[in-house]
Amino acid sequence: MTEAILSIRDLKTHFQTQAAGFLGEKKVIKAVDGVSFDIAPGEVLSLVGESGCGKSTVGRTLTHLEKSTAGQALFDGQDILTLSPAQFRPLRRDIQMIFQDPFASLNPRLTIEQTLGEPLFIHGLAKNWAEARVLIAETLDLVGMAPEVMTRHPHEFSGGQRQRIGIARVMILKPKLVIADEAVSALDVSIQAQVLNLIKKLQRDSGISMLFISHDLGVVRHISDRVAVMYQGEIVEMGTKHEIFENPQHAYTRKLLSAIPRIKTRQVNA
Amino acid sequence: MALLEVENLHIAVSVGGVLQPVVRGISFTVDDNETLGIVGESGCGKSMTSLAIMGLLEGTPVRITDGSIRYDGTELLQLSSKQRRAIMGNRMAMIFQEPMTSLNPVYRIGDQIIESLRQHKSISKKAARARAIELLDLVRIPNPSERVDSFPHQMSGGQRQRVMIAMALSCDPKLLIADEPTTALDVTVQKEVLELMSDLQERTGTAIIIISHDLGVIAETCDKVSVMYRGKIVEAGTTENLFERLAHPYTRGLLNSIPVVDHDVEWLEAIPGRVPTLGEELSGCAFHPRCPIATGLCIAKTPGDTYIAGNHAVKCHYADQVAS
Amino acid sequence: MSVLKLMPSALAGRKLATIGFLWLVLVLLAAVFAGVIAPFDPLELDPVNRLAEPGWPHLFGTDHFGRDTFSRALYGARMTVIIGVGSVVVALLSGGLIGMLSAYFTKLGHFLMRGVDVLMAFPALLMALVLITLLERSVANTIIVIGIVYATTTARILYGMTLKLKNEVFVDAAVCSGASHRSILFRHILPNLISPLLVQASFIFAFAQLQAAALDFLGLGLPPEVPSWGNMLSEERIYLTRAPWLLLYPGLLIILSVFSMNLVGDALRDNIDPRFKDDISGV
Amino acid sequence: MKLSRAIRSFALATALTTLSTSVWAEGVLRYATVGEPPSLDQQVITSDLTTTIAHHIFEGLYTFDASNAPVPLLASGETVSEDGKTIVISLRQGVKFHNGEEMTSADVLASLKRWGEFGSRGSLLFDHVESVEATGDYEITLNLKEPFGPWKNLMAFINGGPAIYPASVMDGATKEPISPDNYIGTGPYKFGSWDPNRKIELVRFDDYVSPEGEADGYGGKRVAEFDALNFLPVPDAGTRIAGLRAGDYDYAESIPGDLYAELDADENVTTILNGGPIFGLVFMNSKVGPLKENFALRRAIQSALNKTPALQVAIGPEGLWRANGSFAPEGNVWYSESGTENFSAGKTEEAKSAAAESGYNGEPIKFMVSTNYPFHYDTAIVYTKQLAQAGFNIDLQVYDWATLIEKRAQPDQWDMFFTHHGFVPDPILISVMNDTYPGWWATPEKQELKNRFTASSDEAERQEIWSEIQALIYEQVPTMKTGDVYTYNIASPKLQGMGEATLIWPSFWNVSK
Amino acid sequence: MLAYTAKRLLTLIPTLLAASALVFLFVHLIPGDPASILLGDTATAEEVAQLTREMGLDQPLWVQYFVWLGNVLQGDLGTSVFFKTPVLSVIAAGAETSILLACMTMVWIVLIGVPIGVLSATMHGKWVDQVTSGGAMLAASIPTFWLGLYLIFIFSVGLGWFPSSGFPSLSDDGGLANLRYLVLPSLTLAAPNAALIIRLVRASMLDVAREDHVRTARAKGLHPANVAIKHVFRNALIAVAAAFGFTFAALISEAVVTETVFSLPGIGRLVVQSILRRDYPVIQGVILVIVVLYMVINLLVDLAYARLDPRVSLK
Repeated sequence: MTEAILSIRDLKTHFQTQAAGFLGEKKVIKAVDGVSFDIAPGEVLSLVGESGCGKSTVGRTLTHLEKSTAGQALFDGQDILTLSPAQFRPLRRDIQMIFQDPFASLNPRLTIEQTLGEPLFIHGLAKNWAEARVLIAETLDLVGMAPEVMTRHPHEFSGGQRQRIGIARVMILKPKLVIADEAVSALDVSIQAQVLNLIKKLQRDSGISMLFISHDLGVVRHISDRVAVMYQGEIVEMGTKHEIFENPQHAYTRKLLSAIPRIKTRQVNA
Repeated sequence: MALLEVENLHIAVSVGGVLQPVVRGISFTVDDNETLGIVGESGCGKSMTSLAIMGLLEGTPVRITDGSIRYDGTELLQLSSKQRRAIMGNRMAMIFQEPMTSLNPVYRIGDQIIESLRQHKSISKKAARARAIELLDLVRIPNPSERVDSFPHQMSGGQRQRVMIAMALSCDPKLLIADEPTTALDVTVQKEVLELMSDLQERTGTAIIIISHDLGVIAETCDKVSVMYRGKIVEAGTTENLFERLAHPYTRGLLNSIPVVDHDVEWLEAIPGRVPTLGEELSGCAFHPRCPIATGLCIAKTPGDTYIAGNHAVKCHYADQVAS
Repeated sequence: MSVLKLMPSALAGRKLATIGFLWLVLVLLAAVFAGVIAPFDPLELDPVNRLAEPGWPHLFGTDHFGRDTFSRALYGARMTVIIGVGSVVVALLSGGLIGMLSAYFTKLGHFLMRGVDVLMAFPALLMALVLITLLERSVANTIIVIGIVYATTTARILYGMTLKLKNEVFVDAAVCSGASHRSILFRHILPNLISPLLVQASFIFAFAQLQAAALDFLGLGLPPEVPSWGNMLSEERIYLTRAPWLLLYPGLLIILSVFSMNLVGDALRDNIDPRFKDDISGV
Repeated sequence: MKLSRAIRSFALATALTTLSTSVWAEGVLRYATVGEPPSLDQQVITSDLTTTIAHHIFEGLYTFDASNAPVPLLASGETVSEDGKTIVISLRQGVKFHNGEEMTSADVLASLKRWGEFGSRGSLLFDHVESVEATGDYEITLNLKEPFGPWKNLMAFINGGPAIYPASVMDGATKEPISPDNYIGTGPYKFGSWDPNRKIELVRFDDYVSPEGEADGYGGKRVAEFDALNFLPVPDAGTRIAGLRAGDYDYAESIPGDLYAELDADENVTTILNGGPIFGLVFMNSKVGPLKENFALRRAIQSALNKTPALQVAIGPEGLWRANGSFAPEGNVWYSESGTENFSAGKTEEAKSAAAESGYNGEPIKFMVSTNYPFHYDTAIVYTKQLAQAGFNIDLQVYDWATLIEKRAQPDQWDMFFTHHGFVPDPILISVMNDTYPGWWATPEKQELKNRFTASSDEAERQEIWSEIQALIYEQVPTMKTGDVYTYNIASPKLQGMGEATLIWPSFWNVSK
Repeated sequence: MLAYTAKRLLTLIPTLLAASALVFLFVHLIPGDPASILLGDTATAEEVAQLTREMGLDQPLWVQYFVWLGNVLQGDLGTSVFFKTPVLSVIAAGAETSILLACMTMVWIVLIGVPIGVLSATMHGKWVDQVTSGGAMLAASIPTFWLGLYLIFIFSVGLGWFPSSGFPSLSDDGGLANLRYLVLPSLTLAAPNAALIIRLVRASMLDVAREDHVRTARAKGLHPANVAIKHVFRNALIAVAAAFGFTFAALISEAVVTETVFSLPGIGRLVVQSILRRDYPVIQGVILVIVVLYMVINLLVDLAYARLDPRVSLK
């Protein structure tokens, strides 16, 4: 295996619940409790598991949306967990995140142009709006949208379109690593397929590494190179897609796989 | 005569004083001991249909504009609200999508089951409580005599959905409507709940309508399937027949869109375009803008039912082509 | 932009609220053009014509100084607007900033919000009385005192609203884009607060009028020589039987204006992002 | 059926309430006051409200009859030596304090001593007293430094005056008012309770020993007819009136003049005028500021004012005020017209030029007024208008009373302030005569006249000197009188024995209902 | 629950300390002093200074504060400058009126506000709802003193149904019947507050009515009235309970205006009068007591939450 672009060792993220009053007792929730994995350049690793298993927290910790409690996360050889917010900011260009809910992840008060332009200016990829618009138009084209949509607000788009815009916001920075947190879960099946295809295509074309977080085993099988199954804050099984889906070792993985309802039908798309 | 007969049902929602059609004339029947699955994407009108059958549209901006719903031969749409309430929760019961919020958080679950029981049966409090414990046991809640005094927030989502089922079954209904009963649950829990429902059906012979967006859930649990698109049933038949020969381009596209766990697919065959919005007017077959085989005929003419095999009905001008 | 768009859609189909809005426009016009419309100098004394009944030329009669009540009422509209706008500005600026910063910077917020808690514990009107006695009666001080009273509730409300917004996914997305604190606060969070703030402002405006009138009544509000509706009521209240019009007109003006503002606020609230409905106090 | 039961219980409740109203209201006088007095200690507190309540509890050696002449109360008589420097006062025997002890010269001596040292008006007399001693169980002797005319008036004026307390209460008493458990006097009513904010209750003193003779003013026989007097603070004038009309009070004080005609015509209300008028005073600062020694400027200000419109606005009906420049009302022995031609000139133009001549060039003149008394404020508003018309730059500063009192003690804070003065039977009691009163008027001309005025005990001579002082006041203008105001109170017509008018403070002995 | 209460009470201490220091500072910064007010118009500066010294008011402010604080910690709020009696008893005298007035007002609010609010919510959108919620908003827009003046004019002077002003203690002659003195003031106070409760009950019920569990209740075939009361109102009560608590606390302090109009010997007017006569210990005492009351009510509201809403656990 080639040198990993991201290498996680024994990552722990614990939360303290704030009880009422300053004398209230605090409770610790071990959302992520000792997780290790590597992602190679151009590889898609999926984190799969049921709600509350801590898979989303892993992604949020890696983007500094949550604070890690312990462990190491080497990105390009640098431990990103110990960086201050200011030190981490330039790295955000390389580590981008796609969020689950396309309705909530776009600021309703900003136009598409403003939303997509903001990261360009923050990271100095455009000096003025003329430059920015060229890049925005290119990226919109990449996700299959016309450049005319730039002046519109998010509420004028359907869920699928919004998720495309969300993906555009990520792709416009040409990141090295994308963390996709339930990126297609909120979409209707017919739209989900479009977006999944788009993500897969973009990933292939630009060789981006991806951490794909999902509860949907079908989606995971479709997009991943390797799969890690999480249960109660820990990875219980990790392997290539085929190892996991065709020869699961861990009892929990088997239970998961057997729980999925199947459709007995002719192979319509074969 | 089937237990439930829905005929030419039209439902519209009032938006700023204007009625926008949501369900555009659907018909189906359900019989004792039978499970009907209604499947479709968001906005297709499947939930409205379930609320209309149950009689829960009162006080909402949604109106039934035409059609008939007959339960055991009785026309429900002509009953007084008092007569309607005598059926609701009694001979006909419903469980909902959100087990987290569908139970009243301030009452113990036992009391909520007892309330349902005593609403329709003259039964002492003590007997009702005993029955509630029995029901909890039936839906496989461990320690039912203790859990009967739990509050909803003290239970997991799966357990709450079981409580909902227990409550729905409390008066031995002949029809159970389950609106997205497992959507909010994890797959492992979903499996248990679905198994529970079919076990209970075997025991009681209740007719069940399951509403879901998940083709897999429907395929695995139902005897009959109706596929809805934009307020119409575009394809209906027994599960066996229907999945044997998918005859509507929409159903076919839907199935192809789903990534499966059992084998690899390089690229998903997605349905292009998007689900039409509420107010959008479309002529002919509503699916034509997204349909790979649409022709001028599809734009011009609304397709009627084409029967493929037995009860397998399809609303597509080219159903025979698609099916073969 | 969104503010201006809000009004017509909020008023659509609400007759009472529309009448209320028109009344407020009238009050605003009276406030702006009081100097032009008023037939008399509101401060001009005329002992000979004191306590004159409503009629010509004194439409609303005269008070015990012989001052023209109609002219004073027009200038009172000006005070109404000044007090209302002033209190809203003080409350929203101070309370709003505290609430927003507290929610965003949790450590600072823990400290600041405890301070707000302390202030909340104080009985509002009594505190206003102590403060106004301390600061002396003036228009500015009345505004400050009323503004502070509502600043605490505004801080609480904005604290809650900002906390909700802070947990919105689009804020996470902005953080992931590398946006700075300032940009997140003022570019991503604040614009989403504008319409709930507008609703809150309308309620503060309405209740500030009642608070100001109460302070005037207790003799601890605006300086007595200032023609405000509250002062007019307060100064002439013993004439309830002798010259009933002196109480009736300013009283009705206050009620109408507060009622109108409440109606408009209510209409706005019904039109606002449901996320914030519970937060806005209406008090 | 349910309804009828509701009606029955409502009727029962109504019956109960009406029943209880009549029971408790019978022997009690309910007096609505403007507020609460600072204390009932008569010696140190000069508030009118204090006296209104406290002169039912405490008595002095002398009091005033209906003609405002001093007559004995606790004294039985006195002898004054030829040179006028030794006064021997004999006391009535058998007079009981409310604590049951008999009043003797020891009590009187202790009371006079405390009053002389700490009493509000004590120094006015005791500056002239060499010594005071008890010369017998029922005899007290005053040795004066020089003959001092107003001694008896000062002894009779109970407001801030020498009320007689038991010696035990006076022991250690200072400037600080005595506490309520020491409210022990000799009056027809004794102190009952002070329920803060709610009421002060006086109850009949059954062992009261009344002076002899027909009731005459405050003099003569005193009989406590009520079981109790309740003084209830009702600060809002409208509420006082409404309460009296609704039958909740028997007597309400300080009623706005504008309502006089309406109330006088109301047969459910009796109006009672106060005999002695009060008057507003605008003091000028003799210590600091533009008015300090510029008497010409002061006179210019004085001549700019027309007092009548202010009285019309502040008081209302004609009968309740007089544009009277004399410091004593017409008919009073101290009435004098000297200097009063300048009282209310209202000469705007002359004032303007006079001010210019005096060197005034428009510097601001700070004029302080309080809103606690509506007539102060109303008058000040009119004056400010008039002065502005005459070219004066008046900076009207409106405060609450407590702030004004503090500010006026600081000479650099003000140039003029507004206050009012109660009726006094002797001009020596007028505040402007006090050199240390804010304004600090103490010119040599005043000193000279004041010394002559106090030294004389000849009534005619004193009246003559007073009229010279009044002329000097109009010339140096340490203060400007605003005119006489006849305040009035209202009472329930059920009250018997109130008389037509009040002498100075309302009194409720010999009154019943 | 007990442990929680104790803990909560402990957390009050810093708040109280901050509040007391703030009050002390504000009150003493007000111009004017009690000595000159006591002595009146004729007093000289020397006399005022002398009395100020005798009352200990010439000490540096911080010394006075710590002396006062020390006494407060021993349960002694000091002595009223004006009444010469312990501040605590002065407050207690006012508290009777204030608490009775607040209680009676709460009775009106509950009797009038809650049923109308429920009615308004269940008739949502119908004319009954429009009239009641419009009426409620109108009632909340009336200045209380204006309403009070007219109520006295109509019901006391005109009709003679109720006394106009004042309030003899319940321990005075008349006993419980003295409560009739509070009828008009409590109605005056109730008007705007009941209006707010109506709006709150209505809004909370409409919110709850949208919740999923209400649909469940309706699906059981329950009678709409049963759904409205047992499921909607019961849950809406959680939001309304807090409003009851804080309204009660506010009624005690915010009744100043009403107490002035009706000359009630309550705490609000006591503060206004004490401010006017600069009776520092009383002002400090009252505000401190009200702050404590507010916090206790805050605590009670939280305890009520725990009773009304099983999801809330107190630890």
